Amino acid sequence: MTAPAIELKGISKSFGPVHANKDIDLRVMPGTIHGIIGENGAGKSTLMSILYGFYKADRGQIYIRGDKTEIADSQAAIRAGIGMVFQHFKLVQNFTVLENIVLGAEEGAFLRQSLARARTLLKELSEEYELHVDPDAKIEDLGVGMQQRVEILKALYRRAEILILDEPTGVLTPSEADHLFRILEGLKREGKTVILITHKLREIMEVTDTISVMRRGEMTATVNTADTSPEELAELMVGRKVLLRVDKTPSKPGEVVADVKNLRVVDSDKVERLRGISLQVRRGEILGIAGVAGNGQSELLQVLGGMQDATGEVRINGEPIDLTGTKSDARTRRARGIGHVPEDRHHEGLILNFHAWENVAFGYHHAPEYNSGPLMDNRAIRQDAEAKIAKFDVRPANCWLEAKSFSGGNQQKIVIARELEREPDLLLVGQPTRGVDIGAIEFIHEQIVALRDQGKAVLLVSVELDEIMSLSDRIAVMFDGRIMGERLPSETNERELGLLMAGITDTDREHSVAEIEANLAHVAGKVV
Amino acid sequence: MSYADIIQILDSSIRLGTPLLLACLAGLYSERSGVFDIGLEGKMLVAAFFSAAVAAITGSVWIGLLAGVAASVVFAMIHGLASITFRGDQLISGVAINFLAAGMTVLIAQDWFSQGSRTPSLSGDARFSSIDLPFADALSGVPILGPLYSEALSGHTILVYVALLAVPATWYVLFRTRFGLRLRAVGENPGAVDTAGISVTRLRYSAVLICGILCGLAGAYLSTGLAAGFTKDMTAGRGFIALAALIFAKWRPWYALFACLLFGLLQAISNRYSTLDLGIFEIPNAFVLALPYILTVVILAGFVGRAIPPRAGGEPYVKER
Amino acid sequence: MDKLPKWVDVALIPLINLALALIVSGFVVALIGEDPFNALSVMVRGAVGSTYGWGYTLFYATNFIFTGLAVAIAFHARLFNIGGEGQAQLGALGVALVCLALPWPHWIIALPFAILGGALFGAAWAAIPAYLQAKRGSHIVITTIMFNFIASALLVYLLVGILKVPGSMAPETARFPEGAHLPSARDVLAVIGIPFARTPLNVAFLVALVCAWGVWMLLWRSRLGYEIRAFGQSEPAARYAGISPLKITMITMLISGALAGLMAINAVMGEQQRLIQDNVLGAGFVGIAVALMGRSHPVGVLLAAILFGALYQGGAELEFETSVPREMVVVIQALVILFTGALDGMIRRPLESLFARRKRSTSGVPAE
Amino acid sequence: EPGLIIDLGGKFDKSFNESAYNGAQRWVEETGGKYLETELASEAQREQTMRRMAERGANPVVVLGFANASTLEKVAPDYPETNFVIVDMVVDQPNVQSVVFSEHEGSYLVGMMAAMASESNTVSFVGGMDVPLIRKFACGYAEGAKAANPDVTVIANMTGTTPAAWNDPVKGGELTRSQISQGADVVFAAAGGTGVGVLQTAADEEILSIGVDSNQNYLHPGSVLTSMVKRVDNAVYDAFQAAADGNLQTGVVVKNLESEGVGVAMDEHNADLVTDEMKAAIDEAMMKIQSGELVVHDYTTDDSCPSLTF
Ligand SMILES: Nc1ncnc2c1ncn2[C@@H]1O[C@H](COP(=O)(O)OP(=O)(O)OP(=O)(O)O)[C@@H](O)[C@H]1O
Ligand SMILES: Nc1ncnc2c1ncn2[C@@H]1O[C@H](COP(=O)(O)OP(=O)(O)OP(=O)(O)O)[C@@H](O)[C@H]1O
Ligand SMILES: [Mg+2]
Ligand SMILES: [Mg+2]
Repeated sequence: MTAPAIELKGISKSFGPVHANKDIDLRVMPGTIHGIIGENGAGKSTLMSILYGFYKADRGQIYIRGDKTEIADSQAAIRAGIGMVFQHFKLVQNFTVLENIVLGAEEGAFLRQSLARARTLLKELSEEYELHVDPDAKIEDLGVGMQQRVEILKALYRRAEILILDEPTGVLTPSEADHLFRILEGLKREGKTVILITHKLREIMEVTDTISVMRRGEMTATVNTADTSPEELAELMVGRKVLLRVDKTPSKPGEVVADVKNLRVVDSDKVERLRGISLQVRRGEILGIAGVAGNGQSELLQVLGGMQDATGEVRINGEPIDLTGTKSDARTRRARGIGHVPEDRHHEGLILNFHAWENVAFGYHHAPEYNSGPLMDNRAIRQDAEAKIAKFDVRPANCWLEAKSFSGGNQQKIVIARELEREPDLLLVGQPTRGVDIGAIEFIHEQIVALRDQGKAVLLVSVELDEIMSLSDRIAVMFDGRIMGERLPSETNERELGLLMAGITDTDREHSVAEIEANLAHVAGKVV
Repeated sequence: MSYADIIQILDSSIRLGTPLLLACLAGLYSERSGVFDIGLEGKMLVAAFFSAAVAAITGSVWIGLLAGVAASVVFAMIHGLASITFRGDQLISGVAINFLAAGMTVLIAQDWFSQGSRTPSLSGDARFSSIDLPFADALSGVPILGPLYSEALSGHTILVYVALLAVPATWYVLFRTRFGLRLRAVGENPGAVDTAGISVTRLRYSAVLICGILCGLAGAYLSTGLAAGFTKDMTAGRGFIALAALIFAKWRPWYALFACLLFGLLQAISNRYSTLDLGIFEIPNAFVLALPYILTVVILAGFVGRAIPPRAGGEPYVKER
Repeated sequence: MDKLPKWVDVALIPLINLALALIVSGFVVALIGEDPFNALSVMVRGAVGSTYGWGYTLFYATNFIFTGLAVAIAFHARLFNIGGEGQAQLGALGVALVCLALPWPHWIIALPFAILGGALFGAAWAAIPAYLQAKRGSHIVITTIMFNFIASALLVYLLVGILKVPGSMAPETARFPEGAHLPSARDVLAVIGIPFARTPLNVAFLVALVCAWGVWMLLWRSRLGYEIRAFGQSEPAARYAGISPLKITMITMLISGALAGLMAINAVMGEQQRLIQDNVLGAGFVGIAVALMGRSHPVGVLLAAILFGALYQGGAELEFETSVPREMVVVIQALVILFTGALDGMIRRPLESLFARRKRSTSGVPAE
Repeated sequence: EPGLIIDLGGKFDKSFNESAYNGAQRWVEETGGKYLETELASEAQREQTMRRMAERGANPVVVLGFANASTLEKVAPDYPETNFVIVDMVVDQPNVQSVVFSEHEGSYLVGMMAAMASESNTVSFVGGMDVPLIRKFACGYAEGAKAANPDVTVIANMTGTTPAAWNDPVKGGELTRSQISQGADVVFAAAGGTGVGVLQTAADEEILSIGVDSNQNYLHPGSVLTSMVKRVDNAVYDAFQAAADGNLQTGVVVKNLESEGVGVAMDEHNADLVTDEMKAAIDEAMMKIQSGELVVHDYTTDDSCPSLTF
């Protein structure tokens, strides 16, 4: 019997008081694709970062191909033949592809030689693995899919035998993801070992040979893919049965709440981010906006939420709202009945160093019930906060804790409570379940549907196609600042939406990956 | 204004631009590596003091230079310790270093020399003397370019030429060597450098070290090249002007040369003309003297366009919270 | 998950940092051949050993309260205002113009107008860097430093020109009229029969206390303060909440500049009673150290300002009594900034892991 | 015990303050007496320093420079028992002695020497802080230069407008270089510590320079043509001595050419530079000034200068 490519024994790691990995054992056989799943914060990235020498474990041993190996830093991991593609790419944005690839793997003190050699080798590699990139392109001009290729090439350039990919598909369209999986299959055939972290149960079922499940810093199970099911995996992850589908009644759309016509946004680099968006959201319906990140969805939310100026026309309940000028800020939007659960709760939705009660008033701090005379009525805010925290089951139910002390799911609950309890006519929701585990997802989805059932309009933006498909009453697909088409969830499928997300509208025809890539690359230059 | 005047002003610009240039390149290394440094001023000041003091004691400007550089490096390491190892606020550390330099130099000057806050006047080997470039005399007769070479360019002290040569050298190091590639990378995305198995800490410390050395040269030039001894606060805001030049230059070596020469030129002009007659109105003396500062603001406000600093600049690299 | 108990954060760490700064200062004193303990006792006696000492200590403290609050409020909006020096200079100009404008009958009438003048001019000087930061992204640290230089050029221009007393040599204005002199602590305390040395401590101290209370109310009780603090924590979040970055940057810097400008009430109207060129005494910079020491909280600023006032007064005595130059104070100040501001992590992180270990051993926080 | 407050720039500025310090030292050497001394740290601490001196019981308290005037005006009445002496400015208080110098007269003499020594017919002046007092120097200098040679060009520059201008030798050097490039071959520095840089540059560039306040001839022998000495030392010495004798006169004391309050330094360091012709010329001018036949224009009387524009 061959030695496992990787064997981890008793790995533990703490960040301050957070015990991210607890006594973890893991075996991965060579020439296999091994999946790791688990809720957010379960410790997957931490474990892999330890393997890659990015973090140092507090305890435990690492065996590579049967030999006990000390991995003091990433250089040691690279020497041991390990390559890693991080969840957040580790690329230097204003360097060329070539420069990124040689960084840290230079030969000699002068660059000319290293770059020349890398250029030839890169050409060979990209042909061998169908990973075509322009070596002289700047990273900031490449789309995420391309950037991921650079990361993979970086690992292969360093002769990685074991390749770790941390949530590689979150940023890809379905066809790009398929292409990636074909490449992984190729690597596997060559005898290389792949570790794949993902949240998407369907994907993991398709490509992996074995799967490990992590929960709360512990390794709870390792199973053969052939012997398991998505339902079982979900249960292993969360520790209880979960509904993977949202349970909702058909929508009963009423009159138009938000009427958007020809919305245009030009950013500070003079790039047109929204190129004439028109859409309507009605009472009692959820309009889902699908698209690859960076195609204008964020700008759409920001414009409607009053965080960015635009041209065009937006009417709320028939009344036009100001899109440029002094009356176009988020405060006036709220006064007009627009609630907003922002995409990035850490940087937008919450002030992490404020107490929970202070965050409950955030954005509504001018509301009369939170003020008495010229000063803020902190007592009233705290009472309201306590009520909301109780109703939304935020844990721990302590309004004096700072927002940063809550876990991701509970932070999101605070934001949702704040925005939903105001019963806005139009609710803008961006990535409501990003970084939220399956248990909390269920709760948040229920709340959004409940709001819809009250007859409110909801505009949902998410990069998770599953979420869009299951929550929306109507789906619009955005690509390059435009709406490529609208579909009803019941009348479409992932393949069709995926093509629309890549900017291809004749969805009846078969399309090559190259064609999709060419289309996406067109937008990439503008995506930050 | 005659051509001879222009040559004289250029000559003076080079002299006055040199400390700015050295400090600006110092800042360039540090900030390219992601460590912001508003303590250039302080490092120049300690270097100016120690080089003059040690030169006065030993009678050798070279030993003085070494002492100045060493002092500047010590201060640079304090900044490194605060901003790299202890992940402190880089601005605050820089402010502290400027104060520390302002106080320490006076304190030590008083203790060593009891001449108020100054060192004895330097003369002979305790100062840098000017060197003539080859053929300076022979070429001085050539029209236009001759005087430019023999009067403006030639006849400065060695440190002026070191500063001028440091520009192409910096360009080469930054864009043609492994060290430069890594340095630029660590200022943009330390995570990329770290995962490539290169120590972020070591890279940043080396950048801060180079910064210290160059600031040391700048300070030594002030007190042993430009002047003949140290006086209290003799840097007079040059460190901040160098910083403005760095932003103006968008963190690039050749642009830094031009920015510093521009500021040198402004100083040369304000030295030469106490008021400036612009035809429509006359700028009074107080504002001619403030011209470099005013121009700095104007440049920062309008002309640089968007100067994008190294992306990871100013932020300590935190791997584990 | 609070990493440290509050008392450690607000009291223990600053005290340790201060102690470290003083220990290093002691070494410096020893290095220049003086007895650090003697120096310390001279300083302490000089600063708080007599009503004369107290008078000067609190006089300096008053300056530092104003500039410290100025830096502190800007810190809350994550703006690093190094321009206190220039803003105070301009504030001095404002106060002087008001005081010289009319033959004021009584200080009670002059004071409100002087406050207005100082605040307005100080704020105006902060407005340009603020606008450039908010609109053009020009780094406020550099622009405010430049504005310090420009302020002193402007003041010089005025003091050697139109504001100078004709025939006088010194670049300074005429003396303020009698009715624009603030009563000193000696005058005030004499009314209730307490003898006090002749020092420049004056009613501006009370104005400073009111300002400290006002800043506290503003920051933690008003919507504006809420917005300032939120903006300081996260600009995108502020925009999300309908807080205009331009507005907050401008307002915060205007308040900050106004507070710095108010320093002139104490220094110019209270002591110098005429506008001189170097009227700020570096207090704009000391404000940075004061705000850092005081953790940007008005109460902390108050305490730190008194500490620095004592340091200044003690330093002056040190120069009289020993051969330690007054620049020693600058060194101490630098070390305080260094230890409390920049090397904070040196103390904080070991303490954090100490408390984290204690916490984990008692409660055992899981990963989730 | 008398007290001396050394002004900004420090007691070893080789110029104004140093002269005062030397006067105090001479008094100590000659009488064996003791005195209190402190150095001013900043403009805004004048008042505290003065009060502190008075509180310590120093009598008289000698302060140096015009910048002290308004502070003294305020402090003196609070200490009626203490006598004060101020140099360079008149303070009208019953317990103050004001010592003023006729700098324009001394400057006139060195101006004449400069013009006579100049081969390029261009002489220059580097002032410290741009204040009337320094313009008084410059104006007297220009008057003298023009008197000796009506065709002479006088270039005048001020180092700055802040007290930092007393202490910026680098700028002093640059100003000198620029003046040299404009043809100047004799430069008069009336700039405190900045003058050190002026004299240094003049020596480096091999032109002549003229020192100020103290006798600075020794700094660069063979390069310093002469120094316009201002006997601040005498003023301090006299004040200390008078106080010791108990007969310090308050009121204005004028120290002019006649009372040897100002003058031209002649010693072994500049003997080779000064021609007999120069000596004769300045002797003649000195006599005329003393007799009142020649009145040198004093800039501060009307804030203007007939022979120099600023
Ligand atoms: N650098 C760090 N400093 C402190 N705590 C950290 C750090 N990185 C991760 N953690 C904490 O460790 C725990 C595990 O995080 P990790 O990133 O490994 O989770 P994950 O399983 O990869 O989650 P996700 O699915 O969100 O990527 C979390 O509670 C997280 O907050
Ligand atoms: N930015 C941060 N600063 C400090 N601590 C943090 C930060 N982010 C996370 N943590 C800590 O890490 C813990 C886990 O955070 P994380 O967001 O990974 O939770 P989670 O596992 O997603 O929780 P939930 O199941 O509620 O979604 C939190 O309890 C929090 O204390
Ligand atoms: Mg992860
Ligand atoms: Mg979570």
